Amino acid sequence: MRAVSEADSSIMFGEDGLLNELLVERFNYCVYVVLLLIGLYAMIAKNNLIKKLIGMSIFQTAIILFYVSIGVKEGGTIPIYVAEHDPHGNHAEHAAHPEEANATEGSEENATTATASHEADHGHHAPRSLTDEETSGYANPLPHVLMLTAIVVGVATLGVALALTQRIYRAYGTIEEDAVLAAILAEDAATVIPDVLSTKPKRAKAKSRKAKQA
Amino acid sequence: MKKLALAVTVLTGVLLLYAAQDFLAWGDLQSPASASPVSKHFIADTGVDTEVPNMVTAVLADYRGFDTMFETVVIFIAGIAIIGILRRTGADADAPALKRENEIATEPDLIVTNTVRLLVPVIQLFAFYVLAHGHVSPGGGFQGGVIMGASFILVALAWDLPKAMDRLSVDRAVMLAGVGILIYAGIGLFSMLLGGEFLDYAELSHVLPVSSEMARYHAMLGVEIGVAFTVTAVMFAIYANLSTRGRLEGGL
Amino acid sequence: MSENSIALIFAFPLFGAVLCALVGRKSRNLCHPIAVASLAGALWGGIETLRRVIASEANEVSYYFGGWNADAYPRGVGIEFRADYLGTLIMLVVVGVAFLVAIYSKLPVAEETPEKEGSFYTLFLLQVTGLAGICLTGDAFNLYVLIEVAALTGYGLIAMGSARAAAATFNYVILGTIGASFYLLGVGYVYMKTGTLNMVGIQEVITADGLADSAAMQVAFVFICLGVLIKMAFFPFHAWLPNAYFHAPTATSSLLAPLVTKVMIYVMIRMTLTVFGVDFSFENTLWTEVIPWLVVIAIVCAATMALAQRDVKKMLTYLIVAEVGYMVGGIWVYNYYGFIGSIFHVISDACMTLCLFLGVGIILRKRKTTHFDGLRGLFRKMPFTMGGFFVGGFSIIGLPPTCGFFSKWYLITGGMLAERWEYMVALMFSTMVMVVLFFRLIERIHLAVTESGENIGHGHGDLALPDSETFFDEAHWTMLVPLLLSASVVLVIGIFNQDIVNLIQDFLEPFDLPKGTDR
Amino acid sequence: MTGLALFNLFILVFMVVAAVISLRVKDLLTASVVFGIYSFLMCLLWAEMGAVDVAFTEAAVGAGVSAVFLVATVFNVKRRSSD
Amino acid sequence: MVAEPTVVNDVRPLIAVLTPMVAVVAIAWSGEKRKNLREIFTLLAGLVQASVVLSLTPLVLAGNVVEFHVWQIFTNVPMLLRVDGFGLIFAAVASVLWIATSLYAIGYMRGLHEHTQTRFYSFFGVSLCATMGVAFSANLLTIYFFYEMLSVSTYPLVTHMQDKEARKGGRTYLSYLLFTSLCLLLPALSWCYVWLDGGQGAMDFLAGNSMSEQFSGTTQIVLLLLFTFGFAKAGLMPFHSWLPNAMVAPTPVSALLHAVAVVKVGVFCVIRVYSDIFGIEVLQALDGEQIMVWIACATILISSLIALSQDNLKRRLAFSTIGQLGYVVLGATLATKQGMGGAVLHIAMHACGKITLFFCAGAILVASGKKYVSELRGLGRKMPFTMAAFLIGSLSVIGLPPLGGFVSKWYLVLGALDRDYVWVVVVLLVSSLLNVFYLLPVAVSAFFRTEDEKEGEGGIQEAPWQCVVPLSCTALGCFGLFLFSDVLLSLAGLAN
Repeated sequence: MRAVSEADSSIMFGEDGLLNELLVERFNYCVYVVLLLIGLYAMIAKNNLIKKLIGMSIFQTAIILFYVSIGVKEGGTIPIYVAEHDPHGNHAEHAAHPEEANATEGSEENATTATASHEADHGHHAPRSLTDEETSGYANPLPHVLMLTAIVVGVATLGVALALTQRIYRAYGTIEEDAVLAAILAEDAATVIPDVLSTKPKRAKAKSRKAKQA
Repeated sequence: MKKLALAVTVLTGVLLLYAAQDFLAWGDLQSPASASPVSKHFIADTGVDTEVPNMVTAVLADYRGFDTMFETVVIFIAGIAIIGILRRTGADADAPALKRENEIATEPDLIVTNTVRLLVPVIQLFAFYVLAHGHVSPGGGFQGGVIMGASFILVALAWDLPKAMDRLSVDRAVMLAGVGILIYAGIGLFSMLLGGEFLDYAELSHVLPVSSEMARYHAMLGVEIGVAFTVTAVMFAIYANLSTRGRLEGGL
Repeated sequence: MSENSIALIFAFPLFGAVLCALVGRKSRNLCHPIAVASLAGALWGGIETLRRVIASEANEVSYYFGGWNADAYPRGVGIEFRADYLGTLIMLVVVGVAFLVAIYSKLPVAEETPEKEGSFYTLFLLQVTGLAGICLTGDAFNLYVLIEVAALTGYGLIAMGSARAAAATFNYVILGTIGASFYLLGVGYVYMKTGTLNMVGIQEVITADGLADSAAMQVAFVFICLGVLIKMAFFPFHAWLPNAYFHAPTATSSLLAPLVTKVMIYVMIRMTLTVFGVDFSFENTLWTEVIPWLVVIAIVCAATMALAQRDVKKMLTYLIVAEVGYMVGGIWVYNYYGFIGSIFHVISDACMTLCLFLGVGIILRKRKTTHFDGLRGLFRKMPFTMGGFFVGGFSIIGLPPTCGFFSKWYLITGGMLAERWEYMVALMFSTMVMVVLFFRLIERIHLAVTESGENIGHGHGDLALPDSETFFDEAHWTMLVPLLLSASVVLVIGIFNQDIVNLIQDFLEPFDLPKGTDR
Repeated sequence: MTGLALFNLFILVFMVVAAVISLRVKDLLTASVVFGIYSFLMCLLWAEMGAVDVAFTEAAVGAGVSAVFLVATVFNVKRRSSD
Repeated sequence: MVAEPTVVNDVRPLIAVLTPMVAVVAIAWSGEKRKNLREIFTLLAGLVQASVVLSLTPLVLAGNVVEFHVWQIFTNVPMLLRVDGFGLIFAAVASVLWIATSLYAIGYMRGLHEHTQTRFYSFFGVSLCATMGVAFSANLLTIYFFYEMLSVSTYPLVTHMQDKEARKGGRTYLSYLLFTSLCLLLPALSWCYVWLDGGQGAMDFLAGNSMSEQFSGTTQIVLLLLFTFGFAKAGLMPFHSWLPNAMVAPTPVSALLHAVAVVKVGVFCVIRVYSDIFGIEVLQALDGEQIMVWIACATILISSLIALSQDNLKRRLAFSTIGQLGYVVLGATLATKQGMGGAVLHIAMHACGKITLFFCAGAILVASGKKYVSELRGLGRKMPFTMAAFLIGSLSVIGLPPLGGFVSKWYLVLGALDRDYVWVVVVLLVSSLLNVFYLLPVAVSAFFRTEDEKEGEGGIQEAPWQCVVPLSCTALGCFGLFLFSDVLLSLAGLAN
C-alpha cells in the first residue's frame, strides 16, 4: 500500500517532493562523509584507546550508511513482499480455481496501479516473477544484506579490541596511548639480553692452558 | 600525531568529495545498483526461488549464504579470541587484580531484579518470535540471537555474573556457539553430500517431503537457528569476559 | 567428491576448528592432531582443485555456493568461487604452509600459550580458512568478509602471547580496520556504479559502460588499493607489522608472517588484473606515476631499518616489509615479466619466509633469545637447523638455485623491460643489504669474534662456549622436519620453477601485457 | 514528504552532534552512552530509509550490545579520559 | 669457437661435476674421528674426477662437444653441461691439480694441527664441484649458478681461522664478489635475456652472437663493462683487492682456489663472454673496445709494482697473481685468435707455475714457520727441493723457455702484433721485467745469501713428504706443459 500512496503523493506535490529529495540527498551524502571523517580522525588522533574504538565504530557505521543510501529507491518500500506479491497466497483456493489463476496472470499489470483490484485477486496466485514496475516498488535488498554482515563484523572487531584494551590495562595500568608507549619503552630499557653464552669459565681455562704452554 | 591525522582526514575527505560529483540522484530508480539484473532478480524472483516473503532473509541465508556462514564464523572467532586473550594462565593467573575505580554495590537492587525477573521471559519469547518469523517480517537469526543473548546479559547486569552463568556457563556457551556453526555448515555439507553444491538447500527436497523451493525455505530456518545459537552464546560469553576481565566472577 | 574439492578446502578446516573449540577445554592434546588432520584434508582438496583447473580447457573452475550458477541465474546472484591458476597456486601455498606450521606448532603452543591450545588451534584453522578463501573467491564483498575473518583470527592469535603482543595488536586492529573499511568503501563505490559484486561481472560492466573515466570508479580503485596496501604493511603503513610479528608467539608468527602480506599482494594483483582490468589500472597517469616511486622509498627505507636491527626475528619482520615493496613494484612496473616476478615472488617469498621463521622459532626455543649475541656456535649445536635456516637466507638474498633467485630475476627483468632504473637500483640496494644481514649472521654464528672485533677464546676455532652449548644438540623432530621440508621446498620450487612459471604464463596470456619484444 | 524530510534532517544533524559529543566528552561512561544514542539515531534513519532489517540489527547490536560492551569495559578500566 | 661441432650426449660431464659432492657427503660422514678414511675419500674423489675428465679428451680432440641436459631453467634456457676444448683444458688443470693439492693439504693441515679439518675438506670439495660446473657450463645462466656457488662455498675456507683477520678477509672477499655478481652481472644477464629473443641467442655459447644486430655500439660497450667487472673473480682492477685479503686462508686454499680455481674461473668466464657471447669479429668491429685493453694493461703494471713492495710472501704472490690474470684478460681483450689462444694457454701455464710457488710458501711455513721474504735467506740449504721448485715456478711465471709460461706469453705478443698494438708488447716486456724483480730475489737470496749464524747448521729440514712431493710434481709439470703446449692449443681448437 505504502508504495502506492507515496507514488501518488510525489505525483501530487512533484515540486515539493523534488525539493525535499534534493535536500535529503545532499544532506545524506554530506553527513556520511562528515561522520566518516570524524571517525577516521578519532581513530588516529585520539589518545585514549576507548575513544579510538568509539571512533572506529562511528567510522564503520558511516560506511554502512553509505551502502544503505545506495539501496534506497524513490518511493520504494521495505524489501518484504506486500500482500499481493506474497508467495504464500491461499494455495488451496488457488488449486480450487485454476481458471482464476489464469485470470490473475492477465490482471497483474493493473495490480500495482488500480488499488481496487487488489482485494479481488489477493491470495489467488502462485509464486511468480515480478514485473519491472513492481520490482521498482521495493528497495534494493542486497546492500541491506551486505550491511547486516558489516554490522556483525563491526561488533566482533569492537569486542576483540575491547578485550585488548583490558589486557593492556591489566599489564600497564593505563589506557592512554602515550602512557602505554612510555611504559613499553621503560620495559624495553629494563630488559637485558639473557647471557646464554657466558664465556667466563672458558676464558679462565684458556688462560691456564696458555700458562702451561709458557 | 594530530597533524598527521588531520592530513589523512583531509586527504580522505578530498577523495570522497571528488567522488561525490559522480553520485546519482537520491533513490534514482535507474541507478546501476537498483537497475542491475542482480538486484532485479532478488526482488522479482525471490518468491519463485525460495517462497520467502522477506527478500533480505532469503538473500542473506540462501543466495549469499556463504557470506552469512562466515559472518557467523566471525562472531565465533570474536568469542574464542576474547576468551583466549583475557584468559589468565600460568603466572598471570594469580596476578593481583587491579582494583576498580568505582566498585558497584554488590547486593542487587530489589526493584531492578524483580523487573528483570518479569522482563526476561518476555524478551526471550520475543527473541524466539524474531528468529522464527524472520522469513516474513524483519528479523532473523542475528537479531533473535542478539536479543536472546541480551536477556542473559540483563540477568548478569541485574544480579551478578554467576547468577547468569547458572543458566549459561561460558564453557557451555562456547559449546553452543560451536554447535551453531556445526548446524549451519552441517546443513551445507549435508546438501553437498546429497549431490548439490555446498549450501545448495534445494537438494534437501530429496529427504524432506517438500518441493525444492520449500526445502530452501525450511533450510533457511535451520541455518537461522544455527546463527541464533552462535550469536546468543558468543554475545553472552563476550560480555561475561569483558565485564569481569576474564575472571568470570563477581558482577559488573 | 572431486567436483566439490573447492568446498572441501573450507569444510575440513572449518569443522576441524569447531571440533577444536568443542574438545579444547576438556582434552587439550587432541587439538594438535585434529588441526594437522583437517589441514591434510584441505591440502588434498587444494591439490585436487589444481588438478581440475589444469584439466579444464578454460584453465579455470567456477564453483557456485548454494547452486546459484551463472547460466541458470544472473551472474552474481549467488557467491561464485573461481579457481584460476593464480588463485589456486597461492591457495595451495597457503594451505601447504599452514600444514607445515601446524606440525611445527606442537611444542611452541604447549610452551608459550599453555592451556590455550583449544582457542589457538580454532583460530589457527579459521585463519587458514580465511586466507585460502581470499585466494579463491570471485565475489568482491565475500572477499571483504574473508579478509575480516583472517584479520580477527590474526588479532586473537597474536594477542594470545605476552602483554606486549596485546599492545602491538591494538595498533594492528586500528590500522587493519582502517584498511579493511577502505576496501569496503571502495567496493561500495564499485557496486554503486556497476550494480554487481561478482568480479567478472564488474569487469564486464566496466568495459561495457566505459567507466574508466568515472570519478567514483577511480576513487573506488584508490580506496581499494589504499586498503590493501595498509593490510599488506606497505612501507608508510607498515607500523603495525614488526612489533606484532616480533612479539607474537612462535607458531603464530610462523603462520602469519609468510602468508598475510603475500595474500594481500594477491588481492592487489587480482584487483588490478581481473576486476578493474589492465586498461583501467595502468593506463591512468596519476597513480602509475606515483606508486613506483613509493615502492622505491618503501624498499630502501625498509631495508635500511632491517639493517639497524640487532635481533634476528625483528630483522626478519623488516625484511618482510621490504619484500612487500618488491612485489608491489613488480606489479606497477606493469609488464609481463614484472607480473610473473610478483606472482612467483608471492609463492617463493612465502616459502622462504616460512623457512626463516621456523628456524628462528627453533633458535628462540634453544637459546631463549634471538638477539645477535645469543647466536655464536649454532652451526656446531644445530647444523641441520641452521642449514635449513640459511637456505631460506640465501633465497632472500637471491642466490641460485633457490626460488628467491628466480623471482628476483623476473622482477629485475621486468624493471629492465619497463626501463624503471630507480626500481632496479632499489632492488640492488636491498639485495646488498640482505647480503650484509645474512653474512653478518653467519659471522656471528661462525666466528669467534665480538662485534667490536676482539677475538674470543684462544684461536684455532675455539668459540669459547659454555659446555652446554658446545656439542651437537638438534631441535625436536616435530620442529626440525617442517623446517627441512620447507627448505627443500625452497630449493625444489627454485630448480623446477619452469613448471610453475608456465602456469603463471598461461594465466597472464589473456591480459596481453607488454612483453617488450616489440621494441 | 516534507515532514519526512525534516525528520530526516533532524536525525542527521543530531547524529553528527552525538558523534562529536561522544568523542569529546572526558567521561568515558558518558561517551559510551552517547555512542549508544548515536547508534539509535542511526537505526532510526535506516528504518526511515526502508532498511528495516539493518535498522533492527543496529538497534540490537549497535545501540544495545556494543554500548553494553563499552560500558562493561569502562567499568573495568579508567573512567576518565585525557581527551 | 668451434664451428658446427658434432654434439655427443654423455653423462660423464655430470659425473665429473657431482663426484666432489658425493665425496663431501662421505667426508662429512667420516668426520674428525676417522681422519685417514676422510682423506682417502678426498684423494679418491680427485682421482675419479681427473680420470673422468681426461677420459673425455679423445672425444673432444676429435672435434666433438659432449653435452648433458640437466633440466630446464627458463623457457629455452636449459641447465646444460657442455665440454668443449676450452672447458676441457680448464677442467683438466683444475682436477689434476686438485689431486696434488689434497695430498699437499694432508701434510699441511696435519703439520699445523689445524682445527675442523672436516669442514675444510668438505667445502673444498663443494668449491671443486662449482669449478667443474663453470668449466662445463654451456650457457651464461648455468655458468652464473656455479659462479655464485663458488663464491659462497669458499667463504668458510677463507674464514677458516675464525679470528678477526679472517673476518676482515671474509668480508672483503664476499662484499667484492657478491656485489659485482649481483649488481653488475645479474642486470647484464637479464638485459641479454630480455632483449635477445628470450635468451636463446644471448645465453648459449654455441648459438653464435646476435649482439651486433640487436644492440647499438654503446649498449655493447656497457654490457662488455658489466660482464668484465661483473666477473670480479678475474681480479681486474679496481675490483682486485679481495684477492690479497683472501690470503688469510690456509695455504692449500690459497694455492688451489686463489691461484687456480677461483681466479681462473673469473678469467675463464671473461674469455667465454668475449669469445662466445660477443665473438672476435664483433669485438674487433666494436670501437671503444680498446678501453678493455688499457684496463688490462694497467692492472698488469700496477699489480706488479705493488707486488715489489710486499714483504709477506703470500701477499706478494697474490699481487703477482693479479698481474698474471691481467695477461689472460688482455689476451681476451685483444680479440684475435692468437690472443685468445695465448689467454687459454696462460690459464694452464700460470696455474701450474703459481700453484708451485704457493706450495713452496706453505711448505716453508710448515717447516720453518717463516712468512716473510726477508726471512728466507739461505733457506735453500735447509729446503733444497722446495726452493728449487720455487725457482722453477718463478721462471715459468716470468716466462722463460723451456717453461710453460713462455709459450703463452709468446702467443699474447703475437696477438698484440696482429692488432698492431706495439705498446701492448712493450707493456708485456716491462711487466716480465717486473716479474723478474719480485720473484727471482726470493730464490736467489735463499740459495746464494748465507743466513745469520745464530740458527746453527741443522742440515736438511724439509716439510713433510706429503708437501714436498706435490710441489716437485707441479714444478716438473711446468716443463711438461711447455712440451705439450701444442696439444693444449689443438684442444682449444686454435692450432694455426
